[in-house]
Amino acid sequence: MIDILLTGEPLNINDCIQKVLAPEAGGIDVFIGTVRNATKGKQVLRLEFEAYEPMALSEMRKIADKAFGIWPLHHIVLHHRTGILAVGEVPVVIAVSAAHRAAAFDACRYIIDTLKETVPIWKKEVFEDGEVWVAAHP
Amino acid sequence: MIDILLTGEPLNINDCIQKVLAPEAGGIDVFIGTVRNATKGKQVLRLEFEAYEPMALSEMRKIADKAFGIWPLHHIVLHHRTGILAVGEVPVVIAVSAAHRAAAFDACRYIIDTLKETVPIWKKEVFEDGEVWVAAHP
Amino acid sequence: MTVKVLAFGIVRDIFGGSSIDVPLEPAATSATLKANLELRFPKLAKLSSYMVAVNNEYAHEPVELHPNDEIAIIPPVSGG
Amino acid sequence: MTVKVLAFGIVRDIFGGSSIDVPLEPAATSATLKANLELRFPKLAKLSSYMVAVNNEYAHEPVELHPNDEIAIIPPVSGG
Repeated sequence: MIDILLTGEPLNINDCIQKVLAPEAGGIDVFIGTVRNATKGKQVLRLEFEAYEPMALSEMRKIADKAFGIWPLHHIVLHHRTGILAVGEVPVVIAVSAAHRAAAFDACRYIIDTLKETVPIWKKEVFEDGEVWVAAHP
Repeated sequence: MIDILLTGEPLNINDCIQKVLAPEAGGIDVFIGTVRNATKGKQVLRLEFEAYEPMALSEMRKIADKAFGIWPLHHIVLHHRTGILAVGEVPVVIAVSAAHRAAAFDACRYIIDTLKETVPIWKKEVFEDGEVWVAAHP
Repeated sequence: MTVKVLAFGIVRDIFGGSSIDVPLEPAATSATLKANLELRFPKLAKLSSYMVAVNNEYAHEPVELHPNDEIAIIPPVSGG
Repeated sequence: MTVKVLAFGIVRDIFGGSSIDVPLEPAATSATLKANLELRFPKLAKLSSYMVAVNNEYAHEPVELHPNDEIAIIPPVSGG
């Protein structure tokens, strides 16, 4: 099962985990991204996430499909949030269940690594004295 | 912060996650072990976990200390359950927070891999027609 | 022909809006579009990188554009 | 001297209880204990492996035993 979500509402971590539970699964790996209070030593006030929604959903699904093609998995949940997030809030939750833990770990890591490379979602870091679109400039 | 627990009560996954959240952390990796319904194609009715408690706690702490020595981490929660567990129940939860995700993934995987090698906890698989201590025989 | 080009993230700031109309010769490609946009918005060429997406797919190679295509400029992504 | 040896998992089944008393010569080591136990419980030698723990530490090398040590036989672990 693949469950993809892009939402302006807070993500429900527990719900993501419940969705990947399966009697055939022995291992679940969950990655939770959280908004850090600082970047390169500078205090972050908040993050603003923006997505090109139809394409982001399509790219998220491609990643999950690809993971299913590589590893023997049971379920993948991939939820990403948009909008304004305060420090400590959760922009992304990825939960993967598999019969054996190695596949769950490898797939979960592949999904977050690939998401950060290909999914059209952007974050702007907002500081006391300005703001910057992350990764936009060399 | 290191939080180690060995308990006969059901593990609280959400509680484990809440404990590792930190404003300085950007990535959390969580491993959840679950009781599978089958092993080598044979239906499992339940698992029975037994621990040599003082030594298990000591070895669990050693693993967490070692992980803190290897990776830049914020918090580690390592909870393991004992007693009789039905299919779908959770024998182990490991949650690790770090500023960057690679450290969280690497440490979480190291902790479960090492736990399975060194921590004196044993499981007995109970089938329709018998039971077996896992890994006891070649 | 004229194509509508969607903008996100820093490209929205560069374009000064969430989309712009771009007049192009018939059978123009995503590569022509990039050249055209970089002339009009020199800041675009200063990004770490950017991609054209056509109908929700990255144009890794130049693809021919049509007036009804959904075209978007994708600056370096930073989700997660 | 006599030492008390704790048993877990399959070793509890082999010993027929959660601990046994083992008479040993003074200054006996964990290696002596293993040899002694394998004579008394041949099934012990048939395990994939097993370790002696003394005062909650694995005896990776033979260590001298004392009457008040907490000694345990650790069959292959299978937690997680």
